[in-house]
Amino acid sequence: MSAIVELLLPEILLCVGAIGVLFLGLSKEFSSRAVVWSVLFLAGAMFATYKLAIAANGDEVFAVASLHTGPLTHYVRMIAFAIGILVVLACKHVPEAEERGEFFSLILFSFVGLSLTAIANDLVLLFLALELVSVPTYILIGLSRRDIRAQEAAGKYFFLGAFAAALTLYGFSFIYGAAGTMTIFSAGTVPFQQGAYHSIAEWFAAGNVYDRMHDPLLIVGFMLSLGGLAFKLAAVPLHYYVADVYQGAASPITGMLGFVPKFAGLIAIMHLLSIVQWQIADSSVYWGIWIIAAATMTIGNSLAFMQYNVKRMLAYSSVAHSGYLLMALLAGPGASGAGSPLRNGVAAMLFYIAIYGAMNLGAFLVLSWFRKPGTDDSDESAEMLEDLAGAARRHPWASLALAVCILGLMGFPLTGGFLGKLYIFSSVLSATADMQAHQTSLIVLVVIGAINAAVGAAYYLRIIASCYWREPSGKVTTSTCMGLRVALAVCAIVVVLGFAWPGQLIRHSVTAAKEGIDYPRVMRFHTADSHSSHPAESVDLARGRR
Amino acid sequence: MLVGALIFGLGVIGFLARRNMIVMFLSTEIMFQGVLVNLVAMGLLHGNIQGQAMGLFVLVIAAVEAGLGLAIVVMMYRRRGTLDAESWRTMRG
Amino acid sequence: MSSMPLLSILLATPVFGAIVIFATNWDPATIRRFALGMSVVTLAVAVCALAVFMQHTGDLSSGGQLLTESHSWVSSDGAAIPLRLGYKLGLDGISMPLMLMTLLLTPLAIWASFTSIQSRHREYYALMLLLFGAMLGVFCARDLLLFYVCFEFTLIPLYFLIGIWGGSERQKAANMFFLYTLAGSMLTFAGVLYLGWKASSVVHDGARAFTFDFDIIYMLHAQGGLSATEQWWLFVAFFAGFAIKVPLFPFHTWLPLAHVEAPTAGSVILAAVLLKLGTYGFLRVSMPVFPNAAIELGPVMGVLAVVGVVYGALAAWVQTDVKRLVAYSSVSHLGFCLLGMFCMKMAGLTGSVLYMVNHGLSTGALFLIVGMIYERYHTREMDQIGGLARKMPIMAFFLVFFTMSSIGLPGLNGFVSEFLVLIGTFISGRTDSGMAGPLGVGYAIPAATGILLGAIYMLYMVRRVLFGPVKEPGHGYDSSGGLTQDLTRREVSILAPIALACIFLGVYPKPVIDWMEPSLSPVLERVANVHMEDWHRATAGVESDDAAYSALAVTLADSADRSTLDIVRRDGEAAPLAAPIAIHMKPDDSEALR
Amino acid sequence: MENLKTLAILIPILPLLGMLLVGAVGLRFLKDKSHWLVITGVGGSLVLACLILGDVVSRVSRDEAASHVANAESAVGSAALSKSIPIYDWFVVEADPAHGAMQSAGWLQMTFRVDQLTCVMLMTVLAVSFMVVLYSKGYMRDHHGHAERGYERFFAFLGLFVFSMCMLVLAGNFLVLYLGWELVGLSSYLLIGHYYQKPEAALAARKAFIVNRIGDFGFALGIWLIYLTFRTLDHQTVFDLVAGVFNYDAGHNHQAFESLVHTTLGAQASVMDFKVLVESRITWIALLLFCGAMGKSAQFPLHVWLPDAMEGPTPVSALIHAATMVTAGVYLVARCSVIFASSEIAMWFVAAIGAATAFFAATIAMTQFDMKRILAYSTLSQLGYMFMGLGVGAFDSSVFHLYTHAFFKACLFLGAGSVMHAMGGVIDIRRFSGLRKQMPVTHLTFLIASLALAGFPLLSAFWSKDEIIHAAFQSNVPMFGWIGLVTALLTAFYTFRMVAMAFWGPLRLPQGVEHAHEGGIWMNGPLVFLSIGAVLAGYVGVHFVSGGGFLGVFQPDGVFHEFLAPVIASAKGILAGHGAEHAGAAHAGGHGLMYASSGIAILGILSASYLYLKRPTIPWAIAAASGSLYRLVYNKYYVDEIYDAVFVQPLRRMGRLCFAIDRNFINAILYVLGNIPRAIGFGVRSGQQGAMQGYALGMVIGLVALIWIVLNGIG
Repeated sequence: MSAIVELLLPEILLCVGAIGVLFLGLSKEFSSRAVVWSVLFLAGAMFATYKLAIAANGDEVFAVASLHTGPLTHYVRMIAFAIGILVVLACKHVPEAEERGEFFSLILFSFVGLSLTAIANDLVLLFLALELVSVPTYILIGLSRRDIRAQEAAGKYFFLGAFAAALTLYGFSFIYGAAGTMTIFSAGTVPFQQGAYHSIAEWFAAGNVYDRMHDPLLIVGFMLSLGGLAFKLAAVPLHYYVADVYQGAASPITGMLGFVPKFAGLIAIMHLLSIVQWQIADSSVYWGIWIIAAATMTIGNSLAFMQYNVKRMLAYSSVAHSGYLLMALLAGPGASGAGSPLRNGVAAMLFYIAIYGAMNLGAFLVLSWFRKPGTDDSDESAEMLEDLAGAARRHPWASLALAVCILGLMGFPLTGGFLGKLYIFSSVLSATADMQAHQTSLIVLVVIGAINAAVGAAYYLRIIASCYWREPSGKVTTSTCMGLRVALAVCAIVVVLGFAWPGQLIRHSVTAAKEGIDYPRVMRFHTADSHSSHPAESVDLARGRR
Repeated sequence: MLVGALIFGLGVIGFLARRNMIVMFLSTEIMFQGVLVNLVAMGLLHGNIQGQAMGLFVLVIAAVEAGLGLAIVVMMYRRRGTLDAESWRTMRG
Repeated sequence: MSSMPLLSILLATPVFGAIVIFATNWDPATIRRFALGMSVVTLAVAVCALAVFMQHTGDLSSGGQLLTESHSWVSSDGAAIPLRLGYKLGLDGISMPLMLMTLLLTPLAIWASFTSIQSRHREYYALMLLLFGAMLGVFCARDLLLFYVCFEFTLIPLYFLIGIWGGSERQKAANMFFLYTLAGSMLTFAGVLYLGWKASSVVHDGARAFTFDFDIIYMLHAQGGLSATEQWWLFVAFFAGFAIKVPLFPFHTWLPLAHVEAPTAGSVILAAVLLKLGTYGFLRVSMPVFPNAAIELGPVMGVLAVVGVVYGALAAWVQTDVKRLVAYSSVSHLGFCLLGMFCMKMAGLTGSVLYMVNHGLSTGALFLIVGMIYERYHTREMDQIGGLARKMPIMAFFLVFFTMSSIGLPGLNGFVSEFLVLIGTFISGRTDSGMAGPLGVGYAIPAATGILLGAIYMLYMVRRVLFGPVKEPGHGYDSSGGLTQDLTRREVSILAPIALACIFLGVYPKPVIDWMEPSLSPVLERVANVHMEDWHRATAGVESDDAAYSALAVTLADSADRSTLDIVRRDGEAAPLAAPIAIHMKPDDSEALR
Repeated sequence: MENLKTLAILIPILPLLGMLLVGAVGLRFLKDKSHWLVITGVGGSLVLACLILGDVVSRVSRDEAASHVANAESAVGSAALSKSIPIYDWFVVEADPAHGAMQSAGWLQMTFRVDQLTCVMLMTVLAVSFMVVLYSKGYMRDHHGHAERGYERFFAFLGLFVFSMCMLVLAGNFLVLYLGWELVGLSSYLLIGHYYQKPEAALAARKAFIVNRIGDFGFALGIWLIYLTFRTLDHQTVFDLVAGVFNYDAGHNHQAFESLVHTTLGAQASVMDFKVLVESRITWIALLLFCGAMGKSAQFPLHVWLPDAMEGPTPVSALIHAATMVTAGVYLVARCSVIFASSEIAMWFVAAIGAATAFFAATIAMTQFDMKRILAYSTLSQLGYMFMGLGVGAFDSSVFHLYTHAFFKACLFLGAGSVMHAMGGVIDIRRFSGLRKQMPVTHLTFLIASLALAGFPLLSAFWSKDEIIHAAFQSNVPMFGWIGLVTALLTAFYTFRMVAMAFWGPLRLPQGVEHAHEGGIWMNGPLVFLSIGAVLAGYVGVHFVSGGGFLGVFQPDGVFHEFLAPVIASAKGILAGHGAEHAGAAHAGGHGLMYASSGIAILGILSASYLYLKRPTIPWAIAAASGSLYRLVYNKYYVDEIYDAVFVQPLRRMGRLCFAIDRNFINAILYVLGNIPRAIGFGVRSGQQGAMQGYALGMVIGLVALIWIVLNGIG
């Protein structure tokens, strides 16, 4: 039992924190300190993950059938909690006094969900985690602003979210139908009883790749769950909700919305793809993802091109970015498991999602930084392009931060975004070597990506331009919230750091990605003589307990 | 499996056709039931109980959804006075 | 080569200056002085870099690099193919003259903008210094990725320069400029990545690394890394990015717009340096790395360049706005520059590099003068101003001087480069010396009309502005900002150094050419090798029995040096004995020849 | 050899120094003293030119003495002359990539070359320039004697002009020749546009420069073609190669020639192929070079700029359009006599153009009333003469004619200048007459120069013009000779028409001018000197022989011709080779022609003066009668208008078309490209109606489509 607790320490800490904050919310005078507590708990969780990561130093640990940790999970948790702290800091001023407790606990729960998706080794847990991520967000949107649009956004998000959840679940059920077991991977070797496999990966590895891939159940299940997860990513067929929801919610929440479900969706898709050991090259699933990726990029950019409301514009730009991330996933880990994000799609995706999280959050935080007199007395965060007009004149530093984040989103050199795009494009290019059959389609994808980046530049430019050129309209004021200012500064710095000193982040993303590749290691397991005592002990535990 | 698929389909159509929010919510619940049936069927196929275990979890989640969904529907009703989904069209484009 | 990382300091000073200006909020006067000070400091650093460069010119031969520094910026040597993104700087014969031109023009441009810029000094001078740093970065980058990053980074400062301090419809011009160039360079970005990825297949001192280092990429060709079709596609990708930057004929529409709207200093820098990034890119990347494609597409480029020359000249002739006229003249001049580059002859290449420098000087000065007129009369329309020679004799002298330099009057710099380019194109078709380039007499003659047209539209402008009865728009000259009727001492001391440079380059360009030659010859050699192979393939087709002749050919290959090939080919038909022998050159032979 | 080089370098430098000093210093301090600087500069180089002449003459005579046995084979002395003196490496053209290192051959040096032809030209140019500079000190002052506006600027550009003319003449290779060629064009542009306030002056200056530029365009193409064939631009090597090619089959020992070929073209060039190549291209080279000459010396197609160039101040017209610049074309053809001689077609073409221009210009001159325009057309026709001479192979006599023409034409122009000065800027001969009494010195010098121009016997032009006509008769196209004679008649006629109308007859003055006063000493001095030159210059080309010869005393082909002989020896050889019988310029038995031409001259003079003095009405009657013909001639055959319509307007329309294409065509494409994403956006945006059902429907449709695609696998 102690192993499970050890593995789940960060999550447990966070849940306790969330509940604690909930109670804090009840009493008047304590509620103001809710933010401080939630930041504390998040930091604690980060520290726990760090300790776990050091202990595991890079190899696989299977605590119980449905849980596993490894470099990937550590990477995901670290990123999740870091962004979590930023979000919490930024949301200091959003909720009214009385709802503050619930607000922050929901945020914490959502981040717990996110880290659980990484750990999940079992379809059930995976689905639970996904739900845990999205359910709090429904409420958060409703709480974030008092005006009617927030309610409408929450409603829409809920209904469509539920719909998509049902879809994903339906897909999972089919996968279960095909494989016969819920657990994705297992360390065990001996099949439980004849015919039944320990995990889907084992089932997949058992048969030869071709007929496995063309097993009807698997394909339907795969596509359905892919569809459902695409909703989280806001990929094209399911991107409709994005604009309204992002516009409805308060800016910091939208920042979180832009990152948390997307990251969870991506991890889930990674799990699915690693089941089939990334062998999607010769199956039509490849084309499915290819179409989604291409369509998402193009339509996302085109729609964003049309907007004058900055939030809707950034919403559609997040759609476009999901397209880029999907493209990276399509490239897959690269046959030779290359050591650099330039060759390994998954590593590129992990690196880019981290940088994207910071950029997106930064952009939305700047929006919430500029206040304009809202309908009722309380001021509103800037939304339309005119609100930002001439902002640079009086708040040079804030508009500089906005410019940096926007340039990052655009993928301009000297920002992390450039490196991210560089890695994604080059990993797709190097993937052409692995999948000869799809050489032309991959190159076409890169060209589409390049053109989209250029189109993207057009509307991003409009934001910067309005900041720097238009005459200030006079009514723009800035919020006084300290937390927001710190979070904003951190985001901008992360974006610039992404370019100047990406070494560390790359190393982590590469190791995490490498772990993603070796998923189907049903064959490989930890023999008793593996070096450190601790993991051996946990392995016996896993074997023993079955 | 066929039955599960049928129920799921019914839920989807219900979601699309009806404008009343509560009915829409109900149809999502029906979709969940459809999935549940499918899961149990898959479990039978492989003869292990993991299908049903998953089914139980699904029930729990459906309940959570119900609680939350109704709360949101009530909120929207109180705000807008009608249950019609079409009325919520303020944001578009 | 050099102990002290001169080049990094050279790059760092302007950027540092920009940050300092942006951070502090001094009053405009101090900001101006500081900006000028920083640019002069950069010049000083460059001078000692030049000193070091001069000492080592000896080992410049065959494409050697000077003042190189390289530190790894990102390197994760995890799995099989380590990633090594290098930050490598170096100077050679080609980039040194261009560097010097930039270093001369930018301080002058900053100095010239003292009077023309009235608002938001802080951002203005910060952006100018940033632009300065980025330009220097492009010229001394030895790493393809660094080259590309700086190439892209020059866009932002100029976008803001045009956008904020520009003329009437500046936003449209700035947007068009930015997006047009960005769209082009996005394709180049794909090309860069593909090249970087291919470069990892180059075995360089044992290790194979995913890197963008120029030297390794140059080796790529030697090891036959790129197939002809790959080269062709890559050439097209880079062509997209560079052709838009150099306004090659079909892509040039953004230039007049950008120039008319840009502030004086902005358009000086835009004309003098930014246009050269494109041609420099062609020379540094497209030619050496994809020689097959360069030869194959030579005629196409030739046609585009010639059309550009004639088109630019004609369009310039009908302009009423002086700045737009000069802008179109740069379209025409850069057509020349590209023509020289693609005639694959030493004369042509030297001519085109010299052309870049000369055009920068003369057009830069012309823009400065137009700016000065604009500061006084606030109009650029030729029909509103006339007969200024009487009122502004000194300005008249400088305007005539630089017009003559840009027309290509002998004794001034324009002539030297124009003559070299045209003679290079002229003899490009000849095979007896080295190898035949793709362009021939057919390209030289229409291009030569360019000189003629050049004279026509330039003198048309000079006559309209300087001579004839005196015409001044309504209120006479506005003497705000201490501007006197004719050029103030400051303005004269801005134009004088450029004039001196023009004269020096015109009368005695030898030292500059000495630098260039050793760096250009490897480029030519690489193209020459390719040509040899094509030529064999052509003649090889003629051979009947392959085995017999190849034995004979091998012996011949070792003994013959390049020049006898012609004899063999020409006399081949006449003398019955010498069966049409083709000299079989295996790739390693070209190594021996180098 | 050494002092020759220093002298050669100093000659151009002195006027350049003068110009720079005036430019820098003149504006502030020297105000109206700046002319001294330029005078000293030009004077200094004149002295140096004399020194060089002396040196060259002594060198040639020494060879005669040393090798009087061999026939005129130039020994060490004058051979050294033909070598070009390298000054410094200018820039590189050819470096064979294979060898990497830069062979010196690839470098184009700035070289000078001093030989007989250069000395003659230097003397002419510098002498006339000196006179003009002195004259313009007086001329450029307004009524009450102090300097006009832009006085120092005028002298600075004069200095520049002399410098560029010297560079042109001293050039050792085609590149430096081209340098001088363009600089002369520039200085003429600046000088013509001196009175830049007047719009016509600015237009004329621009026209001059552009027409010159057209000529230079042809000239440049010629140079590149030369480089393409010979891979060197050095005069001497090119001439030796051409001579070698055309004498090759003449059985000479051609070791020297082959070694030369190998040195220039590299060891591997096969001589046979080179010969074929040169023969095919020589005509093209000659024609292109001649195109440059036409541009500069204003021959038929490109002559339009010369009459308009009269807008410039008169000393400028005198200097540039009489003596020096226009003769550059003649000098070029004379210098490259070898190239021209070796292609029949080119020779014929040169002669034809020369003759046509001579006749055509003479007819126009007859109908003009502006004194300077008449002189301009007379220059045109005299130049036509010179080119006709060159065309028929009489190189030395045409240079001789150039030499003599410089003196009397400059004198005529300066005379016209002083008349203009006196008449307060009026130059139309219909508005004044009878200045004989008021301006005796001007009248006298003007009369002498006109007599020389008309070809009055014993005066300088008579000898040179006669030699050309004689050579024309000898050449295989006698028709040139007849044209020459007729033009001589016309020349005599219009010259004295002008003199009669301006100087003789009753005294009439234009309004606002009380009396015509003579120019100061500064103006009359040069006039007198030039008129003396006009008389005596001829005798250089004649040697006295007792018995026989014209008037029993004179024999053509004098000292001047021997002096030039070595320069054009090879050309003469080739011509002889081609079977053209006219070897020498003139020889015994040509006296009949001399008598005939002097008769014609006198006839022309008498008829003009008679018509215009006694019966001024008759010319008007003839003019009225000839009606349309007169109008055609009077309007200069509408050449300007034709050019404008044929060249200028279409180009401008094309320019506008290009700009139009630029503005809307290409920008339109960009606009469309830019808006594609917007279009897609519109399409998709329709799906965003905000209702949940709509979204859900969209999602379901999307998903179903996706699964359907994946299932039946389009991959």
